[in-house]
Amino acid sequence: MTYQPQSDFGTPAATSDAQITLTIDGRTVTVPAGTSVMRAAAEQGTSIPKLCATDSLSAFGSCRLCLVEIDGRRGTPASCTTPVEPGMVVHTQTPRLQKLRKGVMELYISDHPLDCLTCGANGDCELQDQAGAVGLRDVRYQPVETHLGQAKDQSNPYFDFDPSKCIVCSRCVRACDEVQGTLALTVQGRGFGSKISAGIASDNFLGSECVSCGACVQACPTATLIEKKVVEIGTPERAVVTTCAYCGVGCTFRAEMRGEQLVRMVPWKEGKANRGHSCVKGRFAWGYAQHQERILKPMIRRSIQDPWQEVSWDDALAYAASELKRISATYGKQALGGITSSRCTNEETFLVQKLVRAGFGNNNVDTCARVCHSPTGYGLKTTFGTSAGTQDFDSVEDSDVILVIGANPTDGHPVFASRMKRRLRKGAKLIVIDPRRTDLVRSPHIEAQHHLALQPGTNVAVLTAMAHTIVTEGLVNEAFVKERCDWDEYQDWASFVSEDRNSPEALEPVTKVPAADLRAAARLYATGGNGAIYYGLGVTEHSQGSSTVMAIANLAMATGNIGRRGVGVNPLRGQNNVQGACDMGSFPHELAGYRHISDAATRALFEREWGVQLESEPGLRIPNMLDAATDGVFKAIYIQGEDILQSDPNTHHVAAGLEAMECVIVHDLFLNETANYAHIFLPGSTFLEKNGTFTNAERRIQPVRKVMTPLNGYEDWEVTQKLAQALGLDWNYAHPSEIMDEIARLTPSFAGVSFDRLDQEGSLQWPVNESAPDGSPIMHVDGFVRGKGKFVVTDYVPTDERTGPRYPLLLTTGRILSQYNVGAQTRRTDNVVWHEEDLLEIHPVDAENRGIKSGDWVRLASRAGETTLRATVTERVAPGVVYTTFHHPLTQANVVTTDYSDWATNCPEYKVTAVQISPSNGPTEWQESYAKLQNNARRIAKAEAAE
Amino acid sequence: MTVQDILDRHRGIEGALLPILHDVQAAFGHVSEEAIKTIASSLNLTRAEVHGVVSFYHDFKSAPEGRPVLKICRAEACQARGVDALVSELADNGRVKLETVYCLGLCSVGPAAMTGDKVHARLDTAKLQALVDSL
Amino acid sequence: MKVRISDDALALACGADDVAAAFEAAGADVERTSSWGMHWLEPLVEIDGIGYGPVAVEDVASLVSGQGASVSIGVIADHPFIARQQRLTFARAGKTRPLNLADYEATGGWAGLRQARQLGAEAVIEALIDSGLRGRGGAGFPAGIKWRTVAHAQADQKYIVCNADEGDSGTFADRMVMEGDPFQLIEGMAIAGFAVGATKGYVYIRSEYPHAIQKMQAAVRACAHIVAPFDVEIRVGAGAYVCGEETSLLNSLEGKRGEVRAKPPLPALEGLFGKPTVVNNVLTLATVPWIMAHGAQAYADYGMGRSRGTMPIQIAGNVRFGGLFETAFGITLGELVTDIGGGAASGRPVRAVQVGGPLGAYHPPSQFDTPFDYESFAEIDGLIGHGGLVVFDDSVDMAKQARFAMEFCAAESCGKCTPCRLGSTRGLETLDHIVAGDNVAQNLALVEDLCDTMKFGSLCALGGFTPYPVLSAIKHFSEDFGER
Amino acid sequence: MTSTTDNLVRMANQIAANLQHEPDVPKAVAEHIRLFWDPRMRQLILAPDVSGVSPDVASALDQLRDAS
Repeated sequence: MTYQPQSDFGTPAATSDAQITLTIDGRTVTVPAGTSVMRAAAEQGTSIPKLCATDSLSAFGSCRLCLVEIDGRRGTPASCTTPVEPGMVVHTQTPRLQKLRKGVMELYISDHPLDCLTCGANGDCELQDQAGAVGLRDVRYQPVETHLGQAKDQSNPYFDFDPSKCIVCSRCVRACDEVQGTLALTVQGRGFGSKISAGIASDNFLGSECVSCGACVQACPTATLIEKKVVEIGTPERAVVTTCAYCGVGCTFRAEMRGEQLVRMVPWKEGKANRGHSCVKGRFAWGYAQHQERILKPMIRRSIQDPWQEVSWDDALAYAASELKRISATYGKQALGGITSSRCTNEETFLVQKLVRAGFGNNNVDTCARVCHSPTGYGLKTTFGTSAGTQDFDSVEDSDVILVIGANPTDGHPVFASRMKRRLRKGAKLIVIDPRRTDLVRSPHIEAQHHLALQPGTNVAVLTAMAHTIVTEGLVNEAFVKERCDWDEYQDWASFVSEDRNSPEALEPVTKVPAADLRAAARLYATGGNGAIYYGLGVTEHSQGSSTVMAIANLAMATGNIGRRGVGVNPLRGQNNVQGACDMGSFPHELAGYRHISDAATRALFEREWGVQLESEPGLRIPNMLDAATDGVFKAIYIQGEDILQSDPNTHHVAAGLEAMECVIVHDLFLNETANYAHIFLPGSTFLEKNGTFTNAERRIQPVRKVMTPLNGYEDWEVTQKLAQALGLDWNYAHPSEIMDEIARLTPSFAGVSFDRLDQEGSLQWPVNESAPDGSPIMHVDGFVRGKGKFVVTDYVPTDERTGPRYPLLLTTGRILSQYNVGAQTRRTDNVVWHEEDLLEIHPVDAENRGIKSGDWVRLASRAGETTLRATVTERVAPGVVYTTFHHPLTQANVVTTDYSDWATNCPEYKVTAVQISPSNGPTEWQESYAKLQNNARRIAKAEAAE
Repeated sequence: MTVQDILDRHRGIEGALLPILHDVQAAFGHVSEEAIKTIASSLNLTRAEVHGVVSFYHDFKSAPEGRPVLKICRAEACQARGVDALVSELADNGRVKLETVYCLGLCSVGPAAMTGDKVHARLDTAKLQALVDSL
Repeated sequence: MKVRISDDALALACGADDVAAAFEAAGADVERTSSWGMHWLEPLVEIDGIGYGPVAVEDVASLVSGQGASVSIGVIADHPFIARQQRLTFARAGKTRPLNLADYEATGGWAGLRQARQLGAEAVIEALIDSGLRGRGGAGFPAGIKWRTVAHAQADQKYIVCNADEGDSGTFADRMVMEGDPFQLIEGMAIAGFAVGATKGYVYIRSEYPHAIQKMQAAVRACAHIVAPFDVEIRVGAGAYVCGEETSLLNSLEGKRGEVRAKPPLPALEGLFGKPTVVNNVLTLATVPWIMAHGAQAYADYGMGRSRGTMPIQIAGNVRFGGLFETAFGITLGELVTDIGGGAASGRPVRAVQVGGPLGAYHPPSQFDTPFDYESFAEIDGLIGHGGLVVFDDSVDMAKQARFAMEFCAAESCGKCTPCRLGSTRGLETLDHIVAGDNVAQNLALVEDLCDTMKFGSLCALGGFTPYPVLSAIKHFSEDFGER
Repeated sequence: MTSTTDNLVRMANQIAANLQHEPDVPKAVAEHIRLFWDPRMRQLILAPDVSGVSPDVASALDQLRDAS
């Protein structure tokens, strides 16, 4: 198979409903009004030569290759910048045009190295293609001045910039501006001296404002911006479309391969979540998949003091099964449990929960959503009836007011952030509610109308005060509420929020948000047109996480901002498959499709399919499993793709729980921190090595396709199946599509989903069933899933975690663009050049009081524990608030977080910890002893040669 | 006068970048990279954008010019009146920076030149030399 | 004794300030006025209606004592150079103090604005269309049609932008308006704003015109109360010829790189900051008050064919009587160069005249019978552009001029489109090869192909019109390009 | 009482605090515990020696005892 680049229509599709018919080269074509002549021609099958045009960018008209002749018009207009008109008669191939195009190309080539054969882009170069297309055969100029021989900029770890090959088409600059919205590139100088510059003259790519999203590399038509891997390996020869395994945006990529070697990940233009865009993680940070620290052979050890022993798959699985059986027999079946992974596919997740419910015989299954978005499930199910966001990502293009609360999309959901920023640059208004001055508050060409820099932990108070303003100032959309919601519940809620104690003024001492600002923000949201709310873990990871979600839902209902494009309540999901893991029945109290375990009819459905009797009582949640373990009644756990030691709060508590267990089975890519306490290690497979589906934040089910053979031998679902078989279960799935068929049979919202349909349609947004055969981009269109929308009174209940003389500051945590969660993947890529350690952000006043300067080591201590890291002094955080990320295990930010949690779901209160900061000389005692433990736990005795 | 003073003076006007850059160039004789960063952050632009603008326009210099500057019009009307010969005859020891400009709007009385805001016309060899020597 | 001396930049460059100071020192009452436009006479001194020029400081004593006959030109208004003109746009030239509101009022100032306000916006636009006024910046697009497009566009904000980036060599009419009659320009802008519904206007002046900038800033302050609610702001270019192109001018005003924008969208619909915008040249806007005050027909009565009204022609270069000559369209090139301009200042034969600035063609004396109007010049592969004439005598090397055209394009290209960005440099290199006698015939053919690419391939007139001077030089003066 | 039970008491009190606006707070608390707590957790908090629960939780626990 030869390599085929993605098709390119030259200019973006027009969206007009009006259709225009014209004639191009004697053939008629009908396209939407606003379409360019170039695109109309392309849609009809005529490719007009072009270099500066690409359909991800608005027409620019600079290369002058795409000139055409139009009857009745003077000159030779550029087809990319000329919109179609009714009855237009266009000629794209005339002797005059051929001569002009050749003339332009002759100029290009007079300033281009003639090294095609040794060029990294040979065979994948638009300049090369177009030179052929216009029939250029010789260059008559004897150039004196050229741009050849300039030094390359190789500073970026993933791509090179070779100015000698640049044709100054500005596609990179425009991609950075229009697609990514970082505007890190420019054209420097003018005329013949024009050249692309990252940042100012003294910058290189790495030192510039570039965030390495790859949009410029993607846009470059030559080898000027080229992936280092392409230079190293050569151009790809085949491509497989798959879904990114980083965040909840769910970008579609083409994994471009040469043999079994991945050459590059290229964002797929048809991907409905990313629309051809990418970020530094998905685009470039996949090197972990081949990292030398990946564990490829199963390993066991009798005790966690022992070194690991490599064994065969059969031996490992037999040992695991015998241990699980022994423990079940000794302590009772309630002593077993499992954790599904939001990193794994729907099918794999479904199997793990099935293993626990049908194999272990209990409901002790939970998932990492417990520690991130479990309040979303609870809150949105209670108010709207569905545990998911209401919109597709496209919806943001119709928003007039965007309210971002407790989310930092620029870092956490970069590709969606780019789409949001594009809308903001076009004029949508922005409200940011966040204790930290995130990038969104003010970044080039974007400035929030309101930044409510609240005191961490007071989300509910702020939202209630907003509701107070909306209700008492008469801004409620009563028609919507009367038609769509329970009116009595609304009135209860309205009278509650109207109470004086809930006014912005009354709550100002608590929230620290100036009342006038808060009122203005509320008015803007209520009256500014389509209002959309996007939120993240800054909402959920609080003691009132669920209440905050419901308070958000209340606001949306009260203002009628639900049920159409441009509005809605949109959780920005952290991991690639958080939505899917929740959908698949990973929570201990519910089966796939959010049906409570106590519901006999639902249980019966599963029991029939699985041929077992199911427990009707909820099982244990992760923190309760750990409690039970410390109490000596929970003894064995199967953890697929989650590193609870690093990711879960109060590390000491997690460690104690794990240490108390007799059989910890970790199924992962690397010896993670949890594996320090494991007895059995089952090597996992990467998303590149498996088939299945992920479900992103917009409920979009997307295919994950195997692009290479699993290095460890098996896809993760196969390992789970083998474990089940070892336990005596009669599982015989031949392919993940069969698992999805079972999911579809058992889950009404997935009834219409199958691998065949996904292959044909690319993706489907659940619910997909009889009432929504094509899926559901927008939910609650005509009515709420639960019937009437439910207003829930959300009283502000302060967290028990309080500052005091010993711990006077509030710590809040988050993540950064280049690193991902516990960093297991990104730390094993060149992304470390952007963030090699976790830093503590502290306000200048607080730093000054403590004699702390940027770069100093500081001790970060809470009631739960302490750690050390380096400080950076910044006004991004307010006085009294400090911030850090949790990407590095040796910092272990979660040593200091507490086990306070959301009242409804036990989602940990990561975002509020009372701490003290003091100067420090080096690691804490705990960090030192942990480093030792880690070293010990990574000793591996190689398998016998015979194995 | 600091860059910040200049920024404050232009706060709130639309399309403020060129007026700001003119003032910075006038105050400091060039637009430094530090100034670019300050301006970018104040106008909520990227430093790349400001750099692109600064480098586009010939009036903005990246480094200060220590020497006195004489701008000589070398456009057609002054060519027709012999400016090329005039310049080639000029005894120039490099003490004065000779800059080419294209047209000062004095096309009927060329060759013409400008020093600061002062314009000079009907230059001949002697007058031009005198002008250079006076700087 | 009342003495009137111009304070426009050209007069100053010729020493007017020193002369004025000398008069003052001698006790004369000196009044600084605009320039009559007879540049060979600057500094021109007017004493009781009689002109003297050029006046040097040494002449002042004798003039004060009433013995300046040696430099007397008689009654200025009767001078043939003035008497032959039809001055509408330059009616006040030489007669008023540029920043004196009383002088402006007294000479019919603000009558056009009053009339426009009385007529109403629609009627103003109709009148402008009827007058036949075409954009004087070079493109020659009917001004009234542009205004109508902007007037009909729906937007919360519209703009009037005056293009005062007069960069063509051989032109200075815009400068003379701004320095000599700034209120007239502001009045024209205010009328435009009234007609299309814009309350904000910008004048974009090139930085090479410091005197025009100062005068316009002062004038804007002085008449703000008269043109209100219309508000005018002066902005200064930064050394980029290409910013005379309207879309790059808009980018520059927005604080961006002065790169040319592709059209559509037209600036009339999506112009400054994306809003509907009238972009007109200084002369266009400065002519509007006269049309409003005297009626569309009175203006349309001047001119020929589709070129209606008068054109302020600028006679420059190697010419005896250089200056500003406003006349109805239709006068021949030969009349302008020989009769009015008096031939080459050097006294040698005229060999070539470049009309329309650096992007205009070089015309040999054999084309001197061409009438000065848009269409006639288009027919001979030329353009009148902004109305500038640069006269060369027979010492000119036309290969050098052709090369300069490419060099100028290379120096001033914005760099956006390929034909201009790369073509101009390749063009000057190839012309160098030709001059060096290297493959002359093939290289001349290559230059012609390149010119074709630039002419039809370029995004704007800078690259698109550079072939005019190059090809006309090759065509009419082939003997300068070596052996074929 | 174990540390686990302390934790459960804190959780139950927190649930009650957040359900204050329910028409019948003890009933709502009991329902929440029934739906989301595993049997062992319920059993621990229903133990006779448990102290520190708020009045609403106390009556919720009574309701749970009655139901089982």
